[in-house]
Amino acid sequence: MSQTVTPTARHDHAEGHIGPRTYLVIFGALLGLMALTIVAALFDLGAANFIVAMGIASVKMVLIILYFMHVRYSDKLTWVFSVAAFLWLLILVGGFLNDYFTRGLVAGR
Amino acid sequence: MSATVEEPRGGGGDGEYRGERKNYLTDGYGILSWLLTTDHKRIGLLYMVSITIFFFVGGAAATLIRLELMTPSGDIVQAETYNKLFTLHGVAMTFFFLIPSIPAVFGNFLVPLMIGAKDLAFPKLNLLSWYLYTIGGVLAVVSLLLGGVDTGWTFYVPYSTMFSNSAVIPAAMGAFVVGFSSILTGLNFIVTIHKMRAPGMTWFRMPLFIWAHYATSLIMILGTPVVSITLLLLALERVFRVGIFDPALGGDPILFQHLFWFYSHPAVYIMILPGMGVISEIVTCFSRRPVFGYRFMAGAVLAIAIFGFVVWGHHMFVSGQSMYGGMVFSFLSFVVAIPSAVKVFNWTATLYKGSFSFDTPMLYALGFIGLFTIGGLTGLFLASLATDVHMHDTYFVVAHFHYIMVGATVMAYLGAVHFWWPKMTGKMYPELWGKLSALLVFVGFNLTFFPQFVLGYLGMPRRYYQYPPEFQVLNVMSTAGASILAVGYLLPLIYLTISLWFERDAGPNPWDASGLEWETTSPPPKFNFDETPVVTGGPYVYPLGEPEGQDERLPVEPQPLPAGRS
Amino acid sequence: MWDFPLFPEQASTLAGWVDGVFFYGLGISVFFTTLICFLVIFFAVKYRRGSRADRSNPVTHNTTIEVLWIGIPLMLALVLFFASTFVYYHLIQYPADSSEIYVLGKQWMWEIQHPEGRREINTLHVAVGRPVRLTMTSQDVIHSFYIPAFRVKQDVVPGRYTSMWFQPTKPGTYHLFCAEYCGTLHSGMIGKIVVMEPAEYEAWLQSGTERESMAAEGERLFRQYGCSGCHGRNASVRAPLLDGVYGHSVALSDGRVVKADERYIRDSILLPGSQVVAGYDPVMPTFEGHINEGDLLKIIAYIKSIGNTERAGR
Amino acid sequence: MAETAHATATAHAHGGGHGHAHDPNLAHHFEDMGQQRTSATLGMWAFLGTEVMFFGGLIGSYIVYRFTSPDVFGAASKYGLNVWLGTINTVILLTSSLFMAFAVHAGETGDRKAQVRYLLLTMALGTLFMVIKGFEYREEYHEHLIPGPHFSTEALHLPEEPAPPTASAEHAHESAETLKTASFLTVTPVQFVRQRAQMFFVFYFFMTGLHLLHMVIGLGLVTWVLILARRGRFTPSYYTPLEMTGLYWHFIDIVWVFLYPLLYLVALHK
Repeated sequence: MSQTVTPTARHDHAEGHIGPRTYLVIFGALLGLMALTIVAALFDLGAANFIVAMGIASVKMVLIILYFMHVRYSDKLTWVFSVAAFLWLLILVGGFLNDYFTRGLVAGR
Repeated sequence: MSATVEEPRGGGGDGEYRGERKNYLTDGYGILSWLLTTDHKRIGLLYMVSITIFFFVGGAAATLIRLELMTPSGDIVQAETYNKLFTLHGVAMTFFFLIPSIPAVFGNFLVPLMIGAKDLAFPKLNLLSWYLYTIGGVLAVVSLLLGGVDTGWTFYVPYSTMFSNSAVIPAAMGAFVVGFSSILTGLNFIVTIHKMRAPGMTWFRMPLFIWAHYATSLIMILGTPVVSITLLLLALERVFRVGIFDPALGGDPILFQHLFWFYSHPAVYIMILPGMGVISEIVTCFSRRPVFGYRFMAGAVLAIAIFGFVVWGHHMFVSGQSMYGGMVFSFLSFVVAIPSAVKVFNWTATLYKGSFSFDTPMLYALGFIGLFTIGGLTGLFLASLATDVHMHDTYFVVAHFHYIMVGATVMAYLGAVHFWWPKMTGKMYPELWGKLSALLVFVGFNLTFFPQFVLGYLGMPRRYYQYPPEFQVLNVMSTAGASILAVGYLLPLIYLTISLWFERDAGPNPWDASGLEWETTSPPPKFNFDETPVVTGGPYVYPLGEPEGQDERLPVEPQPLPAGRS
Repeated sequence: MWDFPLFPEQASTLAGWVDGVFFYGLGISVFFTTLICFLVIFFAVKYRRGSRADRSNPVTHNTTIEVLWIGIPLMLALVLFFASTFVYYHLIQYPADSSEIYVLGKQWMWEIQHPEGRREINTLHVAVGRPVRLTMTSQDVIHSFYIPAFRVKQDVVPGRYTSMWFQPTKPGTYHLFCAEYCGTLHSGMIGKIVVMEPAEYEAWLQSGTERESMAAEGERLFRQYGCSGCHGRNASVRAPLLDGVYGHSVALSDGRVVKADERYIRDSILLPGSQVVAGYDPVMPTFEGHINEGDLLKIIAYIKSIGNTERAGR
Repeated sequence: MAETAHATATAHAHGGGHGHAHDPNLAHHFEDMGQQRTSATLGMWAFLGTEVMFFGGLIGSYIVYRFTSPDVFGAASKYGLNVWLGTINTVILLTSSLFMAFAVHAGETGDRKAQVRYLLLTMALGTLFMVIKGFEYREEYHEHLIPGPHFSTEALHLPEEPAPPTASAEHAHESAETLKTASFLTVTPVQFVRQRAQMFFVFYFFMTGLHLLHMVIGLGLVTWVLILARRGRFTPSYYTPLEMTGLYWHFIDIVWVFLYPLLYLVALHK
């Protein structure tokens, strides 16, 4: 854990600096991924459509978090907190689908 | 806590006040100094006053309910009034007393003190949290004045959206707003505990009180938003008759239960975890021994917080949830029971080879351990599928969660009030009265709620205004217990208020307890410590046994223990 | 003096199993509670301040004992889990030969319909030794059909069918409660389950003279709502005859061929425009909102009952 | 709203630094600027965690209903929503995120004029996003797609009677799913389809409405930070309010990144 007693941590992502050029590269990637998700939606993959769309959206999210939100070079704590909420979202959705997908399997239950 | 805090140099500190140093109570006068304070200690006291009001509002409703249930047929109130009473009891107690009780009062007051910080990370947010609590409280009172809400504190759809013609919206919005107050409190604690610990205080040198509040804050910020969106959807559906829950609109009422219990089960861990933190402090202090298995206790607290999020389905075994869904939730519910068991065993092991003095806080703590064990073990029946089919929505469930919430959390809260009263007010409480109230609460509680276990297995459903005559004897016993319990709760209100004026002054450390909060004066100065303390050892420095955190490899040379510590 | 019960009756095949799981759990609880309370009191007395007990080298952490008191409770808990889930599985799986009874929960009463036509309010007569399966739905809010003596309970959710089953083993009268809060008279929504000998039960079923079977009652409603005006044998309006329709395939005007099952009849009553029989014009008015749930079931039962007469062409 | 107060309170935490504080922006209860900044960042991330769970409840419910009536949601999305406007909005929001990143970068380097320029650009794009959203809502209003008494489904070419399982293989698995759920319900499949179509629009208006509300709060924050930037309050050692507003803005963008495929791309292939 970051020790508060050490001298003021100079800008904590001094070692890896994100310049405007990186932002443009990431921006391009985001637009590309958006195009990809539209193209992917044109094919009828059944239930997989949803998984592919969410996968691409998650990649876009990770890019935004890492580079636009400077988590790439910040301390471990920020990593944990930026990931934790999305894990809890999976718990929520997992619990729902665990009930809804197995509803019809046993008559009347 | 062995910490090097030199005696404050003469007049160097803040100005003198009537011959003794100014403290947070005397550092500003007038109503505005209280209503606009950003001092975490004052906000703690503001919360104490507000939740005590709601405790007695809920308590009054409970008294009326117990009186009504003395007779099989409804005699004192009509059916819908009874429904409004148990809903008021539920909403007032869970949202407005149990969830904020220990975190908002003692967490606010003690977290900065115990980790050697001057204040919480976001003081203004802390004040906003109290104002949000007050606004939520006003909304709840408005719903009471508009005729009360009769949906039960769970607001189940479609009754709450389409069929109840009581003041559901103000109550739901009150719970919505008070949810944000709890989010802000959790946010403050997490950042403070991570970033503002005193030099030398590594994670394994923090008191378990801080671990408990850290775990509680995790639940607060990850669970509460889900109930906020659920209450918003409920209000949308009730007002605009358009929504996603009501079957007449193609929705599924069981989805509301999923969303509601996703928060409300972790919420019961919000209610119990801070109590566990308090008990670890009290038990170690009064048995003069460090806690047994510190790291397992800290790990158990986090395990409860995290596992608490995957078990909510055990509230819905008979609600139409699929069989396989039920089995998964049942298995996970058994796993979440284990950390609580570990904590109880560790507290009991802490008592081994201790040296006890049975002051009021210790009586409350020992009561907590006994009653929490019964509460926890009866939870096993409700986590197992076959028995839950029989016992769901009966008085067995009522007895189970009252053993945890009233038997454990309220006793821990009262223990904390007595334990830190000298630190907060600088005054001692009358010991004899304290012991009497602890005894009354213990006896009254057991007489009230143990018969309800038997009633539950007999099949008496909850929220019943009338019941078959053969259940009457057990209900009369329960009401008798409730009257003793009521006296047990009124006593502390009286003698603690009186103690503010007529009791003797308590020194900085009346219990000779170990902890940073006991290193400063009581009541503490505005910024807690004159010099930020440097922590050199483990959390529970007591004569009988050597605390675990002592062998930390930090290169800080061991400080000689300040003289005079027994 | 001791006139109040402390333990519920066991009146169904699975009640004993559920009580078995309960007693196993009770055993664990009593053991651990007495262990903890005894230790707390024993330590409190032995090590009270000033007592000359031996307090040399007190231990503050011991990983092996920690692992022990994580493992053992976990084992005990898992045994309880498997036992309980095994019993739960049997609580859910209804035997094939169980007789079916319809239950309609509505605000503050239970409407129970036997397929043989008997209808009851807040009481359910069943024969001892015969498995019974309840198919339940609610007309307004969530209720919960709960019979403590049989250890069974199932929420009755509006908008869908839920079901439960039991097999009574002891004749007698048992409590029926509504266990899910459903409004003002939630505590009034109670009733009786009367378990009778099979012979007695058959007599009771037939004795309901004025209670003709569901189909007969359906026929009365068939005339009352004016269906016979068009679908009757000597009707003036040109509409499809319903004799011998149920169970057979029907050609629709848009070329599709569908089987005339319960759903088809129900849709034809509530939304006739959506499936018009080939060769007829869509003149039938919708009955949505005019016929309640109970009557609809009876009319369907009636059309089912005339389904097996030979097709009278029109 | 709590969010505004939160971010402003974090930024106002600097209060009057008295006594030993050397930097005027250091709050009294923090040891040094590093601690204050990391505390503010952690506080913001924890707050964004609550926002994720806030939207999460909604998205979880939407996913449940989408899987239990896939073809109805597919038709409602394909015929009810305008995919092009949705796509343009996504591009706008991604670009505004880019400009916000430049603004925060300008904050790091202390380039005051660049901060003001990029913040203005971000606000402009944010407002444009809301204007386009307004047009979409107007379009849906005219097609009577707003849930309520006037909701009508003829614009949606809904599968009138979900083809029974024997229907063509292409739709078999989806309509079977709907039928399985419908057969559970005591409501007729026809009613069920109409109700679920209306529910799609309940989700659509609630989710995009909530997103717009957060957008308005975000624009409010950007305006406030713009005023501070114009007064030159941000130095390379203290630009926390700007960074917090940036984090919040990027979060709003992430929410839209998920809403766009969830709502607009449900059944583009149909």
